[in-house]
Amino acid sequence: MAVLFGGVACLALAGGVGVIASRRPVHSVLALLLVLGSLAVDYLLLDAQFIAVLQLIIYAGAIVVLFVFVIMLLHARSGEVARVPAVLPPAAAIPVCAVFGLMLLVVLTGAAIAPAAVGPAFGTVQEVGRALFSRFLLPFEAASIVLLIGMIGAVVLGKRLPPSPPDAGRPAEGPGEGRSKRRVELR
Amino acid sequence: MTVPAPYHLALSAVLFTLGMVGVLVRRSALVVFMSIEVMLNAVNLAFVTFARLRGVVDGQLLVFFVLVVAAVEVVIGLAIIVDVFRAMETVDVDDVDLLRG
Amino acid sequence: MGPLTWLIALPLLGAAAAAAVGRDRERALRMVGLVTSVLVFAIAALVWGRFAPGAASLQFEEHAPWVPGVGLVYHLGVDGLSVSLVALTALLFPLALGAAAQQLAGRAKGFVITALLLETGMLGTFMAQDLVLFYVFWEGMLIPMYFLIALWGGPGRAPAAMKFLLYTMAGSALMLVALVAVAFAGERIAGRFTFDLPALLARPLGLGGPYESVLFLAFTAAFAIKMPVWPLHTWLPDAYAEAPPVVTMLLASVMAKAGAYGLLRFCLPLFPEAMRAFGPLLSVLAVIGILYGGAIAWAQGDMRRLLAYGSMSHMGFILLGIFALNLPALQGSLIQMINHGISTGALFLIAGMLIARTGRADTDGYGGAGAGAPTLAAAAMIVALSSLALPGTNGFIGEFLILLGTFQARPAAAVLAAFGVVAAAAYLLAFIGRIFHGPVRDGLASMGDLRREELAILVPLIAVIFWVGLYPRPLLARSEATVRALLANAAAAQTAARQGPHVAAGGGTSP
Amino acid sequence: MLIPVLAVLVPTLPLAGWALNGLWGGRFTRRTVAIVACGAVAAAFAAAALLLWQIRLAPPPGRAPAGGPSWIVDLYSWIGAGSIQVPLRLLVDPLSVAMALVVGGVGLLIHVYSVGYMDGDPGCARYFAYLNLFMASMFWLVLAGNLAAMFIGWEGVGLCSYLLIAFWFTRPAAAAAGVKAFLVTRLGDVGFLLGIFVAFGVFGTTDFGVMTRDAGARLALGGGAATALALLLFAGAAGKSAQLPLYVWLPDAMEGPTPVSALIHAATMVTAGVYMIVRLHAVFLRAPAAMDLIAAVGAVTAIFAAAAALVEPDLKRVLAYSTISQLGYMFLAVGVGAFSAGIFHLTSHAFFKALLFLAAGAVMHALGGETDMRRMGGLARRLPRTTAAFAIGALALAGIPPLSGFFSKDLILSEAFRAQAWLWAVGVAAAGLTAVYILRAFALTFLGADLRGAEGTAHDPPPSMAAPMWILAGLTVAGGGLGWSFTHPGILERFLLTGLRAGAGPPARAGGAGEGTLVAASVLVAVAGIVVGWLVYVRRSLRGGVPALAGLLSHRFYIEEAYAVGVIGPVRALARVAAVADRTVTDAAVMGLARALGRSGQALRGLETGYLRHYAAFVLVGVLLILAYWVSR
Repeated sequence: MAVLFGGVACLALAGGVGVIASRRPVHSVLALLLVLGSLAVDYLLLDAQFIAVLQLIIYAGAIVVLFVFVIMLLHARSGEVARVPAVLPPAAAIPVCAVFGLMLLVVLTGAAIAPAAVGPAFGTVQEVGRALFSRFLLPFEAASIVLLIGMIGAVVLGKRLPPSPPDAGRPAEGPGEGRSKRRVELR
Repeated sequence: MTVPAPYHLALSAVLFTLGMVGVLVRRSALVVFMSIEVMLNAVNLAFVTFARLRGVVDGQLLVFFVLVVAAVEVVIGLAIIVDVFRAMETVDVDDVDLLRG
Repeated sequence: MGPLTWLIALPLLGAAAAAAVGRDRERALRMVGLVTSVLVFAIAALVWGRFAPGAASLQFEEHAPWVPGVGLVYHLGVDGLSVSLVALTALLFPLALGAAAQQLAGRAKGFVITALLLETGMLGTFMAQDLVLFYVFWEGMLIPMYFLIALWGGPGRAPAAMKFLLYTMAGSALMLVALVAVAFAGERIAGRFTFDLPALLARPLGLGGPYESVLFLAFTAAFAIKMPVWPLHTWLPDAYAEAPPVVTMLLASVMAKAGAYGLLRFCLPLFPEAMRAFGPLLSVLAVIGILYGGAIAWAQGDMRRLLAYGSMSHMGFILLGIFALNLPALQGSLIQMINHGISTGALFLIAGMLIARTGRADTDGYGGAGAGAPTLAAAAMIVALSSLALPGTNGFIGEFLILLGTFQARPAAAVLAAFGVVAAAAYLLAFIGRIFHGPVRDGLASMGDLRREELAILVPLIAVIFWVGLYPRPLLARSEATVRALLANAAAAQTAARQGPHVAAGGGTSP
Repeated sequence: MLIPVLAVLVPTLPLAGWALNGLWGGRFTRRTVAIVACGAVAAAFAAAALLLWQIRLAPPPGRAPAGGPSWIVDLYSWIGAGSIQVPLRLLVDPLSVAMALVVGGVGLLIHVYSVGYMDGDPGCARYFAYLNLFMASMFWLVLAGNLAAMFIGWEGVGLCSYLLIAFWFTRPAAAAAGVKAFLVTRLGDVGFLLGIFVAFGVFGTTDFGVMTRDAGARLALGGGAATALALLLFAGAAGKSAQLPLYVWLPDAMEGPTPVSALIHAATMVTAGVYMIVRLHAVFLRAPAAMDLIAAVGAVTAIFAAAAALVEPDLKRVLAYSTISQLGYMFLAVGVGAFSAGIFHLTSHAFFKALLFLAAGAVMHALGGETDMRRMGGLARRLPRTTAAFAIGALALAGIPPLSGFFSKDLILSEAFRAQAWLWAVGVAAAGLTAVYILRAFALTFLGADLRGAEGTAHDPPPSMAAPMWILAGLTVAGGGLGWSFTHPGILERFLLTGLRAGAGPPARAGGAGEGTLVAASVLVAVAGIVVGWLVYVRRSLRGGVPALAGLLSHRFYIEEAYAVGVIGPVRALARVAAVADRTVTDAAVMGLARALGRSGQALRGLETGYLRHYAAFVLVGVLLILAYWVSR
C-alpha cells in the first residue's frame, strides 16, 4: 500500500513540475493529465471511490480535452519574450513559494488527527449519492444553475465578434518602443 | 487507511505550491490556467484526506462541488482566452494590460 | 400629519410643483417659490404664536416609526431653542426668493427647486429630535447649498463651493461617528439601542472622562466648522463672497445658526462635563474670532468679504455666550442668533441690491451713494446700527445679555469681547462710509433708489429689528424655560458625574 | 398722576418729531419741517417746565430713599433673563428735571437758531429729524431711571452726534470726523457697559435709587469693586465728554453745522458724563482714589485744552478746546465732591458756550462759512450785535463778575482749594489762560484791520438767529443768580440739594475769611489774563511766548500724531496683516491637507500596473501573511 502511494505521489509531483516547466502547452496538458490520474488513484487509497471515478470522468475526460481543443485552436507558441520584468522573477518566485509550501505543510500536517473508524460503504457511490440528495440537495440544484450559466456564457463569448484590435485607441508608439505588438498569423 | 494522513497532506501542499509557482512565473494564459487546475486538485486531495480522517462523507461532496465549479471555470476561462486571442492575437498575459490604473 | 411635518413637506411639494412648471415661464416659477415659502412662513408663525412660553418640554411633537430595527424614529418637535429659529428660517426664505430677481433671470427653475429643498433641510435640522434624522437634514442642507453656490455664484464659485462642501462634510463625518457612539452609550445605560434624543437624555449617559471629551470634540468640530469658529473658518470668505448675495444671506443667517443650535441641542445635554471642561478653550477661540474677524473685516475691500468676516465676528459672540453656561448668556446667545440672522441677512440683501445696481462688489468703486439713493442709505444705516448693537435695536439685547452672562462667568473674556463691539462699529461704519459717504463717484448719483418691491423686503426686517430691540420679551420668554431646564440638567448631570455615574438615582428630568 | 405722563412725554415728543420729519420730511415744505421740529422741542420743554412746577408742589409719594422727592415711572419690563431684570424706567427728581430744563431750553433756542442757519440747505428735513432724534435721546438719557436705560440715551446721542457731524456726508473730512467721533465715544462706552456689568454684579440691579441707597452697604470704602465701578463709569464719561485720553474727536467734530456744535458739543451731550457722575455720586464717594483721579484728569485737561486753544487758528476749534477745558473744570468739581457746583457750572457753561458758538455761527453765516481767524478781523463795525453777544459770552467764560461764568468757576475753585491746593493752582492757571485765549479769539475776529472789507456783504444775522443769542446772553448774565454763593447756598444748590445731599459730601458753605481772598485771587487772574491778551493781540506790543512752546502747543503736544502713530497705525497694519495671514496661514493649512490627500492618491495609483502576475503576487503576499499569523498564533 505504501509503495503504491509512493508511486502515485511521485507521478503527481512529476506531473506538477511538468505542467509548469514544459515549454510547449501540449506537454503541459499531458502533464496535467498525469497529475489527475495519479490523484484519482490516491482517492481510491482514501476510500473515495465515487470521487475517484468522478475525477477521471470530469477532469481527465472533459476539462483536459477542452484544454487540448483550445491549444489546438490557438497554436500558441510557447516562446514567450520576457519583456516586462515580472514582479517575482522565476529565481525569486521559487524560494518564496518554497517558504509558502513549508508553512502550508506545517499547517496541514499539524491539523492531521487519528483516522476515524469508517464502515465499508464509506466513499461508495450509494452513500455519497444518499448524502448528496438529502443534505446537499439545495447546493446540488445551485450547482446545476451554475453549470447552465457557464454554458450560456461560453456560447455568448464564443459567438460574439471580438472588437477590432484596440491598437487604434493606443497612442502612436515610436518604433522600438518597449512594447511592440507581435503578430501571430493565424494559419 | 494504511498510509498515514500527513503524507497525503504533504503531497497536497507540495502540489499546491507547484501550481502557485506556475501561476506566478509562466506567461502563457493557458499554462496559468492549468496551474490553477493543479492547485484545485491539491485542495481536493486535502478535502478527501480530511473526509477520510473524520469518517464523514461531506468532505467528498465538497470535492464534488469543487469539480462542478472547476468545470464551469475552465469553460468560461478558455472562452475568454479565445476571445482575447482573437482580439489581440496574443495569449501573453503581459500584453493584456488595458485595465492599467 | 402635524404642523411640523407640513413645514417639511410643503417646500418639497413646492419643489415638485416648480419641477412641473416649464423652464421658461419664470414668473410662474417665482410665484410657486414665493407662495410656498409664504405658506411655510404662515405655518411657522402659527407654531411660534401658539407655542406655550412656560413649558420647557417639546411641543407640537410628532412620532412615527422610521427604521425600528436600528432604533431610528421619525421624531419632530419644537422647544424653546428651536421655535424662534424655525420662525426665522421661514421668514427669511420668502424675502430671499423675493430678492433673487437677478438669479431667477436665467435659470429660475433650478434656483426655485434648490432653494425649496434647502428650506426643507434647514427646517428639518431645527425640528429633528432623532440624532440620525438630524444628521440627514444636516447633510440635506449641504447639497442644495453647494449647487446654489456652484451654479449661481461669482467667478471663483466652483472651488469655493467645493471647499465649503468638503470642509463641512469632513466635520459632519466626525459627528456621524460620535452619533453612533452616543447611541451605543445610551444602549448601555437604558438597555435600548435608539437614536431618539429625549430617550437618550432620560437617564444621564454617565460617560465622563476622556471618552466624553472625544465625543464632545467630534460633535463640536462639526458645529464649529459650521458656525464658523476661528481656526476652522477659511471656507467662509470664499463661500460668502462667491455665492450670490441672496444665497449668502441664507448661508449666513440660517446655516451658521445650525452650528450654534447644535451645540445647545446636543453638546450641552449629552456632554455637560466636557462642555464645562472645554469652556475656557472655546471662549478663547470665540474672543479671537470676535477681535480677529472684526479686524480683518475692517481691512477688506470687497463688501461681501467684509460682511463675511463681520458675520464671523458676531458668531464669536454667540459662541462666547454658549460657553459661559449661565442663564443670561444662553438667553443672549439664543436671541443673538435671531438678531444676527435678521441684521446680517438684511446687510447681505443690501449688498446684493448695490451689486445689482452697479455690478461692482469692491467698496473702492463706490462713494457718495447716499446722495443718489437716500432711502437705501437710510435702510443700510439702520441695519448697520442693528448689527453693531446700538441700544434700541435688536443687536444690543443679544450682545448685552451675552456680555453680562460672560462677565459673570469669565470677566476677562467679557472685557476683551466688549472691545469687539468697537471693532463692529469700525468695520460697519467703514462699510457705510466707503459706499454712502464721501465725494459722489461718477455713475452713483444716477443709481436708482429703493424700488417698491425691494422696500417690501427690507421693511419687515427693519420692523423686526426695532420690535425685538424695544420689546424682546416674547422672544426671551419662549426660550427661558427650556434654557433653565437645560442648565439644571447639565448641573444635575455634573453633580451626578462627580459622585460616580451609578449613584445618581433616576437621573435628571427629561428636558 | 400728571408726573408719569409728563415724564414720558418729554422724550417721546421729539421722537415723534423725528419720525414725522424723517419719514415725510421730503414732502413737507421748509416751514412745516421747522414748525414740526421746533414745536416738538418746545412742547417737550413745556412738559419739563410743568414737571418742575409739579415737583415743587406735589409731596413726594413717601420719603424717597435718595433724600429729595423722586418719582419712578416704569414703562415696561425691557430685558429679562432670570435674575437680571431691566425695566425701561424713568426717574423724575430735582436733578433730572434741572438737566431736562437746561437741555430743553438750550435745545429749543438752538432749534430756532437752526431754522435761520440752515434755510439754504436742501437736506434740512434730514437735519431737523436728526436734531429731534438727538433731543429725544438726550431727554431719555437725562430722565433714565437705571444705567441700562441710560445707556440707550447714551449711545443714542453718540449716534446722533455721528449723524450730525457727518451731515454734509459728501465732504470726506466731515464723514471721517463723524466716524472718529462715534468710534472714540464708543471706546468710552465699552467702559460704561462694563461698569453696568459690575453694577449688576454688586447690586443685582442698576437702578439709581437702589445704587444710591445701598452704596454704603454694598461697596467697601475704597474697595476694589467701588474703584473699578467708578473708573469704568468715568471711562464712559471721559469718552462722551472728551476728557484727556479720549478728547481727540471733539475738535474734529466742528466739521458739522455750527448749531450742532453749539447744542451737542457744547451744551448737552458732552455734559452727559458729568450728569452721570453726579447722578451716581453715592457710588463715586465710595471710591476716593477714583475721585482724586477724576479731579486730576479734570484739572490737567482744563489746562491742556486751554493751552491748545491759545494757538488754534480756527474760531470753532478754539471754542471746542474751550469746551474741553471747561468740562475739565466740571470733572474737577465732581472729583472733589462738589457735585452741585459741577451742575451749576454745567448749566452756566451751557448758556455762555452756546452763546459763543451761536455768535461764531453768525460770523460764519455772514462770511460764507469762513472760520479761519487769520482771514478775519474788524467785524465789530459790520456785526455790532454779534460782537456784543460774543463779548458777553467771552467775559462769562473768562470768569469776570457779575456774569454766571465767574460764580460757577469760582465755586469750583474754592471747593478745589479746600480739597488739594495744587488742584486750585492748576485751576487758576487754566482760568488765566482761558481769559487770554478768549480775548485772542475776540480780538482776531472782531477787532483789528477789516481784512475782508472788500466783500462788505457781512451783516448781522436775521432776527430768527439773533433772538436765541440774546436770550442766551440774558441767561448768561442772570445765570449767576442761580448759584449766588457768598453767604447762603444758591437757589440751584438748595434745589438740587434735596436731590443730592442725603448725607453725602461735606456741608455746603464753609464761608469765612479765606473765602474772600480766593474770590479776589480768581478775579485778579481773570483780569490779568485779559490785560495780557490785550497787549499781545491788540496792541501787538508784547511779543510774548517762547517760539518753541508755541510750536509744541500748535501741535497740541503731538498727542494727535502720537495717537495716529501709536494706536491707529498699528491697528490698521495689524488688520491688513491679519487679512493676508488669514488667507495664507490658516487657509494654507486646510488647502495643504487637501493637496496632500491628492498626492497620496496619485502614489497609490502606481500599484495598479495592469499585469496579472503582479496581482497574483499581491495575493500571494496576503496569504503568506495570514499563514504566518496562523502559524505564529
